[in-house]
Amino acid sequence: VLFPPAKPGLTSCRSPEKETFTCWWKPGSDGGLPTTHALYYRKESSETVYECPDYHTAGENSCFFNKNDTSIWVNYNITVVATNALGRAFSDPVEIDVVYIVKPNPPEKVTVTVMEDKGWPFLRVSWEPPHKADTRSGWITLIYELRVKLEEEIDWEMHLAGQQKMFNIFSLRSGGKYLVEVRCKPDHGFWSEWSSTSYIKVPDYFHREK
Amino acid sequence: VLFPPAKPGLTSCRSPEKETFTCWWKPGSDGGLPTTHALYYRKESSETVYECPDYHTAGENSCFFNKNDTSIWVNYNITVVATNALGRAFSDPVEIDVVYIVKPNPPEKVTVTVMEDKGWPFLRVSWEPPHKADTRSGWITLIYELRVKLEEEIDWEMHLAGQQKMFNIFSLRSGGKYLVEVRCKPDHGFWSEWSSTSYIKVPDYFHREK
Amino acid sequence: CGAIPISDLLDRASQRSDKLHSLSTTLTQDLDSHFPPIGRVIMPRPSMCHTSSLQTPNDKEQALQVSESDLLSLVRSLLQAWEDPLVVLSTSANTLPHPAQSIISNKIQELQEHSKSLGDGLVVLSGKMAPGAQTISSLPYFGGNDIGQDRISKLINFNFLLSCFRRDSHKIDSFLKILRCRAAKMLPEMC
Repeated sequence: VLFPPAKPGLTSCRSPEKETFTCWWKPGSDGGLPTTHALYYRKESSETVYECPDYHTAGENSCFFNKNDTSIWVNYNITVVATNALGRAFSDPVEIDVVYIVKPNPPEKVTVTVMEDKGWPFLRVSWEPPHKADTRSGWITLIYELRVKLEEEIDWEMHLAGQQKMFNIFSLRSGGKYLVEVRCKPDHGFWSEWSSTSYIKVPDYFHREK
Repeated sequence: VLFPPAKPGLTSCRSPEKETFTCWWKPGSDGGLPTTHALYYRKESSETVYECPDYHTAGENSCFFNKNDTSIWVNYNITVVATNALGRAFSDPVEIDVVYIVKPNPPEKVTVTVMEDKGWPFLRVSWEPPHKADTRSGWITLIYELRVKLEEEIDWEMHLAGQQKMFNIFSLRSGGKYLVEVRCKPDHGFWSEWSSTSYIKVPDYFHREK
Repeated sequence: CGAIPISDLLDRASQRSDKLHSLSTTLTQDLDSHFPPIGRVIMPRPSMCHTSSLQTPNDKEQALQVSESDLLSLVRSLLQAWEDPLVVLSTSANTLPHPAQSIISNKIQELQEHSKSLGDGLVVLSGKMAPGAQTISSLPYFGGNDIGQDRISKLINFNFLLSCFRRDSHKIDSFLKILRCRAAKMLPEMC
């Protein structure tokens, strides 16, 4: 039995640096017929409807808005339409403000060193913001989070680092091999992916009972 | 042997709040004779030469320009003249625009408290802008920087806090005694001096052995 | 569809204008590294800038008395006055006889992008603020595309044009930051 397509869903829109952004959608069932999808958008206080400028750059079921298509000055009202021989289906419209959908690139130059405090070793982790994020001007605030775990363990230990670009990890296992990753988030936005993993081996130290 | 005075030198001009400003000079040798100094200035696109309006408010070898004497986006061409019985000497002229010589006073009411997040202590540092700088109207936009260090250590950890007036410091040494100082800078000016030091002791928290 | 609040728009505009001015400052420093000493003497005075006829407040008291719409139209007038001269700076940057020529060229490119984006934002902003903000004073640039034949006059004219932009971008930045704090009355921690 053949049907018109089911309603597609706009799953997310993300911008790495407020200069471009991408939206993804999830098709509904295609009703057993060849189904095409198109994304349409309207800008705040304008009735003109535009079609997605680029369905390819960001891969399947996506629409990429480049620098010229991206404005931080107006809201975008976005809808996806699924069409097959028997009819069409509209997604719920999504309204986005590019400034509030930033998902930055991960922090860079993550460095981990073993330090010592009165005989007790601790890890000193430091990193840099993703190079595109101009945090020096004081306008963009990024907050960071670390996760640490022993190689053989499953669960990560999470640490919120606020705006710091360095963090000390105490209470280490003598001789343990640790994995460390860092991620970041603008105050109105989404967590980046985790940075690549940094590995560090804590030397065997003599358990001095206090 | 007596001489005319040596050339004085204008050492610096600074404004704490983009509303008034002060210039200082360093006298040359006085040639063994009583020597007086006078500061003269001319404003861009005007040939009228004025003398320093106030030699006293800012102390020795200084000239203070109050609100009525101070305009911005106008170049002041400033010279100091040393005079004694045998002659005169002119400093090299200095050209300034008050918007580029702003060096605020340090932040005030720096407060540090120990807080706790899921069993981990952290420091909450908060402060106020220097009262002279009018940030409320937007006339001055300040960004802040903190430095933190353990009492026994030499190196400070630097943290850029952007325009916020609060900063959290995580990953503290159990039982550590910390020193905290804050400074500020206008968007296009000079860093202030560091605030007075705030001291805080982090309680011993349980070193969980893994 | 819903609208971006004015306070958000002014925050973003201030961020752009802050960047615009910082860029013009680093460009000035790049240029100063190789500026002929004679240049300082024979460089035209700021009063020769094509925007100097525009009356702007020049202290805090005056600035804080200017209405929102007048502040915004000052900003728009200044920014628009730089559309053509920025093209002149951009084309002449490509052949500037200066060791840091390519860095300067890239930064001028960046300056143009930020300036265009800020211009777009001001169109949206003035549509939302008082109608007075629509008025723009015309400040034509008669300097033409050619900034001189020989090495010294090219450097001097380029530097002069940039010094005018630097001062005007500081005015734009200052007025937008005043507007931003006026709009942020309900968010005291912002200012």
